[in-house]
Amino acid sequence: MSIADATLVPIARHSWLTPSRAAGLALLGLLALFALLGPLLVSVDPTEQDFAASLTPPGSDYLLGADHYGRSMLARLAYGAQLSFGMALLTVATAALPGILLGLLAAWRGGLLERALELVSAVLLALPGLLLVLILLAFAPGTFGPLYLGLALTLWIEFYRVTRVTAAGVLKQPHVEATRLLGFKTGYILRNLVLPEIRPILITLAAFAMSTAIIAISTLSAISVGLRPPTPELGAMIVELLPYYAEAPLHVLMPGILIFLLVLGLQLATRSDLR
Amino acid sequence: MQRLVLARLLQAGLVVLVVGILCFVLVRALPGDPAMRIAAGRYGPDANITEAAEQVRRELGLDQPLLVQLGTSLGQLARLDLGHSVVTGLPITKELRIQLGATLWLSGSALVLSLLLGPPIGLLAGLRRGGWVDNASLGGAIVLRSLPPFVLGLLLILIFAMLLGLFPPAGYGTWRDLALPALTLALGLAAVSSRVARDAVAAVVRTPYLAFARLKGLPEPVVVRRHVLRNAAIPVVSYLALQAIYLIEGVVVVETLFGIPGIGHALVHAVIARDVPMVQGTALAMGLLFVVIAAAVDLTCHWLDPRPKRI
Amino acid sequence: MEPPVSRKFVAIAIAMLAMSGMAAAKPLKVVGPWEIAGIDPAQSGFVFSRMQVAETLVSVDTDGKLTAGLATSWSTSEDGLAWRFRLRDGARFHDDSPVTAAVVADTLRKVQGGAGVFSQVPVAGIEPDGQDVVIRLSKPFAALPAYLVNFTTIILAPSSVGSSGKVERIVGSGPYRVKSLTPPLNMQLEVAPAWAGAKPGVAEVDYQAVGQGETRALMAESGEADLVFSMLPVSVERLKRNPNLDVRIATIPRTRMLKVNAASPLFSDVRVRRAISAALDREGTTRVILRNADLAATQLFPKALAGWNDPELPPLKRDLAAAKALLAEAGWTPGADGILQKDGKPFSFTLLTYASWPELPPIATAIQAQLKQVGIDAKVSVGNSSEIPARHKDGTLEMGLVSRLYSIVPDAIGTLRDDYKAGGSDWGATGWSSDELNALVETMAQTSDPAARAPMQKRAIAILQSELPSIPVTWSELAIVANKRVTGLRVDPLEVNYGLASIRWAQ
Amino acid sequence: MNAPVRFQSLTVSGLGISSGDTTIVRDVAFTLAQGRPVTLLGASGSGKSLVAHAIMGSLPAGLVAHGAIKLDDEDLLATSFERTRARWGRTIAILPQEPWLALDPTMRIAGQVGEVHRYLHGRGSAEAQTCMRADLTEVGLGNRTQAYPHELSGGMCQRAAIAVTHAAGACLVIADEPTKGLDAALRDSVVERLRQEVDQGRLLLTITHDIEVAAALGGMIGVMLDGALVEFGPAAEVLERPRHDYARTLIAADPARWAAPALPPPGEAVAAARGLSKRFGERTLFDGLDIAVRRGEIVAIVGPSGCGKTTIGNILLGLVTPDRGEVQRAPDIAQIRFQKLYQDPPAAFAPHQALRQGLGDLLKLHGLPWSQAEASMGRFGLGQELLDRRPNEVSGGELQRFAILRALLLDPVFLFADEATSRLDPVSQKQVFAILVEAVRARGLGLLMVTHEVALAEKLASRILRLPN
Repeated sequence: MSIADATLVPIARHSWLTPSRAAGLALLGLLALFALLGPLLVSVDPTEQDFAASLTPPGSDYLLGADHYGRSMLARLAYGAQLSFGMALLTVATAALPGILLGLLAAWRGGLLERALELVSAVLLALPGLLLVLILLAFAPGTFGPLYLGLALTLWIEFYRVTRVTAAGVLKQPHVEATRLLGFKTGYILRNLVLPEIRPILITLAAFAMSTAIIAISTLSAISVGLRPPTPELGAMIVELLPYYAEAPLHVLMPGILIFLLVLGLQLATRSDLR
Repeated sequence: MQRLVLARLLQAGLVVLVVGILCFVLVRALPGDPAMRIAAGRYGPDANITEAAEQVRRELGLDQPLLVQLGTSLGQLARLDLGHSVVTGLPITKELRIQLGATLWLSGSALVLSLLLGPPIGLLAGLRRGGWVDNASLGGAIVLRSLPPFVLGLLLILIFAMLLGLFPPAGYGTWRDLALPALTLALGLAAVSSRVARDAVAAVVRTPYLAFARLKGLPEPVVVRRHVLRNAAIPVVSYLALQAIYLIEGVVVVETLFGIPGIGHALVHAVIARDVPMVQGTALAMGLLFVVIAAAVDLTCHWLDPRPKRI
Repeated sequence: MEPPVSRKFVAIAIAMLAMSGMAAAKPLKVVGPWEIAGIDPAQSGFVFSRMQVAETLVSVDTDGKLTAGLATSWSTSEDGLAWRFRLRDGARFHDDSPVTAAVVADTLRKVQGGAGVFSQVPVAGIEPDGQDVVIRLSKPFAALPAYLVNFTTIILAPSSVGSSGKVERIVGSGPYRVKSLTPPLNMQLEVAPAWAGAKPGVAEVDYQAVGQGETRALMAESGEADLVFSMLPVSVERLKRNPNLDVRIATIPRTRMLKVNAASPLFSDVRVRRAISAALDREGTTRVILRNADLAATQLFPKALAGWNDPELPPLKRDLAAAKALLAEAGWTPGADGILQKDGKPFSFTLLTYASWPELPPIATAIQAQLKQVGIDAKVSVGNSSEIPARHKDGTLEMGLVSRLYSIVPDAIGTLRDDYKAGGSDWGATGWSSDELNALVETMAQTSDPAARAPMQKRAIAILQSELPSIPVTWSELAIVANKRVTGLRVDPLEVNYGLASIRWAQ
Repeated sequence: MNAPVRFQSLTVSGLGISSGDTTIVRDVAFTLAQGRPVTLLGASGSGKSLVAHAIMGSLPAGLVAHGAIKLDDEDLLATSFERTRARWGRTIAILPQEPWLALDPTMRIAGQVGEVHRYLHGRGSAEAQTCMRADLTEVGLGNRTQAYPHELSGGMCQRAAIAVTHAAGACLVIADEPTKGLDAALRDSVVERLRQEVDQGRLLLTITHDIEVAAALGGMIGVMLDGALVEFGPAAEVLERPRHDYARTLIAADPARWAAPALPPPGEAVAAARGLSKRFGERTLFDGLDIAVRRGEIVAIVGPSGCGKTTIGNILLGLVTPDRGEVQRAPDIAQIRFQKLYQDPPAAFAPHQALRQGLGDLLKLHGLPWSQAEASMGRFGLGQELLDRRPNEVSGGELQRFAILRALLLDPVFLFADEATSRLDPVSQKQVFAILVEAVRARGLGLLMVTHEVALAEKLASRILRLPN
């Protein structure tokens, strides 16, 4: 609540690195290591089959067991993590950049430009995202390019909308006017006044977008328009192994667990401390 | 108010135009001989497709120049005639009635379910930030968000259909059939909406007007009911709008898993089979639906929050 | 008085009871993978034929012998140019109109103009003659009756056809009639009053299409469905262990094979095709993916296809050494990256397949790895089923994994005739043909005497086995699961008619 | 409707407030009784609002009050939170500062008053309606019951809040900065209301930094400084003969008691406008208005809030374009030498930025040395330690002085002070204007001040432009 003497109350300058954030970042760090170093350390070819080892349980000579083709789960998980996380990251980056820039532009310029952008985003939003992805995929089935383009095309809108609204709110405040009167230029204002304000919400958004991207990719492989086999992609792995859930539940779970850990890490690391 | 409605109408018009053209152009720009695709879609993978394709080509006039075809297709749209599916031969309107209907039932009940789950939990979490409800719901939300829908669906089937035998694992027709697919979607939605609600409530709780409402002497339940709910509802509602959209097109997997004749499922098949009229019809239906939902949300927000705002 | 809450519980309890009550009286619930794409017989006639809504003139029994359908008997003239089919008397359509020779003739003429297999028959004319339908041919064609088993030739009442000249409703002559039809996934049937034959044991049938194999299995396990068709191999073992279920397996005349473009520089050399065949681990693939090593295709046709399977034929089997040797002979030498090369070009190509059959992509994945072991680099591309014919047509096809059905016409000759004709065909050979084989097939098509055909069949198989225009990988089987609630299940390997009419509720 | 007189007096003794082990407020003691209201004066940050919330029992989390607060003979600090909460509204009510923020923006005021009758006193909806009507009529809002807060003026909101406390029937009313941000007219009406509360037999504790309010309310006056009550006594006495130094400075800081500034004759005009007119929607703010600000003079615009004072200043700065009329700013003078001071100091600074950062960037941008900034910080009585705080961690007075410093670094020729001190306590206000007047005298700055405090304007301005409502 607002108390005039708020300035008296010593502000608990609790550090930016809350326990939950720390845990989240640590988790993300570990996953990153696994995704980056895993493929280097695991010498096994993730596509090499050994029917004799079909569905070997974890332990034994396959550390994490082998899938139905007798391919090393460890190797596939490592490569899969690299691919899936990499793709998600790239997709979100590609969606966020134009989204944020256009959002800032609309909020800053306003007027006709803003209206136009609003319309475009509205129409795009009205166009089923699934349709976009499917159609783009049809140009080069089973490849990453269109998949990622399609997802980015559907994801950028949210970044745009959020950025525009928040930025417009900030730009209306007097301290922006004051700063401009003091002779600062647009660049400085956007960089030092607007960005700090919208950063937290954008980070949260990006975290969600990343999980969305991963799930979306796996979902697409579920309707067999995903990446071409035998590419190890976490979602595709779940889909491939799903029929064997009764015999080898662990195998189905493993890629799922990786995705879960990533989402968990993202959520913890970007958790808003509304306390 | 009128401006708002006008804006929406304009948007609707644009949606129709853009979607109409885009669908045609895109679907036609796709590689591969549409006649072949359609033939395969019609007669299945055992048939003599090359032969069938020639008949399809003649029947649908696919040999005419593209512009002529675009003209005809747009002409039809202008006359609000969606035409017939080139695969099933049924009128698009009928297909939509069946399939969009199914999807609307599904996503509608999913939305209701998620509303029963998400916001209430979010409210509790927001009122006791850092309390066990808050943490538990965060955990739950993360688990649900990180599960691909088809895995979640399968889990639910195993639990509710196999273990407890409460609901059928798949099928379409009765509410019992709808229960599991709806729940699958609802859990995914509630996962997010509960967090949105939680943050909204948390924000409201920290406002001076809530402090005053308490200082007035109102008992906490009244404070929550009369002041927290309405104000926290504003962001949640506008968020749900977006959700509804993603929901309607996100159902495809759930539809295939649970054997529901829905629009997502239909859209996938239509694109694969290059069924332009079907794609157009579906996209249009979804687009307009979006406009309607958006308008509804605008009105709701307007009703919830009387403060003047520029559109 | 009791609080409202507990009253609510009572209400729910009652509702539950009511539901369980309904469960007892519910129709026979049939679940299958196939969707009802549209109601045109050329598209989904097979559903109506299998579900016994519509009949074809000729039908077939479980071991592939032709039996009476709508026609009780048939005969051919001396010159083999005129066939006479006698219609079952008293046969009526569901709209109570009689099944007349005129109606049948009209239907068949229409089918003849369509894209179905029947259009491949050298028909000169079709006329009604009293109770008979007479089909005149331009040249003798012994296999004609077999062609009339195909679902595209189902006979529908005139009232089926709408003003547009398209089929708008299904009015057949079978024991069941359509009660309601909601494409693409639902259809309800009820016993047709017009049916004069033996009364079906189940009054109502409810068909539900479910694409996902896992879900179908679960529906069987949960007892939600009474009859479920085509199980995933993975779930079969589990289902067999379930005491309430009765799992039936039938080998069906369907072979999954590599359709090779023999005209492409990669595969023009027969030794390469043999090498590839020798590189395939058929046992492993079938054991792991199909869960039944007996399905390894040691030759083109499965044993079930009477007369077309030759036990003496040396089986196709894995032999990496031989494969490598053959490739070396053909001039392919390992490159730096382990991929074979020939005058600078690597042995790498796209292995095209499609997801219409869920087992194809996994098999392709397995083959990709097996070929890699002999230094062949195949990129798997999962597309739409039309891409294979399309690329066959424009000659860009390199290799495709296809699933070929030999009972489109119960007599495999029908399929052979089409697949290996000069210039090849959608699912048959590409860039390969053999005059000897074509000659054999034509003569067979005109011979009806099994004894006379046997040697020709042997020879034909031998040619295909040594030339390998398409490389057999696996045979197929059909797994049907019935809940023990029902009895009288009859498994039809040719999938022409599921004999629902003979099913009864178990006491 | 009159509140039943249930309590005779409130006695605060040895009240201290601490956060963790740091003590923020020290042994505060005073008594207020019927007909003898108490007014606590002091700069923002002196702890007076905390005292109010300690009595209310609504201190922010982490703050603990100790000592004794006796309402008649019940010790408010000794009771459980439940009892405290039960007391809210029924026994003690607080008039929130900035009531337009304290009313639910999405609910008509009818609802916000009515709900008190409905849920606090459990009256039937019909009865609650009539009571609500009565309450609002009594505060003169009988015809606006269906209005939303954003449709009401600040004063009306304040009165609506008062109606709420009436509805609750509290007999101890705590007014926390009740006139913050209100213009003179509204302020007087609110004070008038508060007097009536006292006449109706309610106990009244007022927190304010506005000496005139204190004077108007009479009763007892307490002066707080850095969390301690440095002076307490009858209004007249404290205002006439303050004993404590700070009290003295505080009283002396009342604009009415300032000495008029001696300014040299003004120079050429730096900003002028002729025939200005501006309308917002239907309302015409002003039409055909002329104004000129010359070097070394102070021009004041006075008028009630919402009459367009600020708009004129903004037009001269070029932030707003008039509908008609022409504006001339002195040629060949850089745009950055036209500056502005804002009403709410924190609003003029980037909330995330430590002051050092902002200042540093400014100096870098214009190639000025740190030394210059440091020098003037010294002159303006701003400690170096402030530099590492964020705007919301610095008191309003300090921040406003910092804003001036910021502006003066650019050697402005024209400065538009928009209600620059309306939210500051008299002492800070005096300091701020001292600096400004100095700048006007020394550098020939042209100062345009907008205010609703006529006294202030009359004291300082060379020319006054009065706007009607």
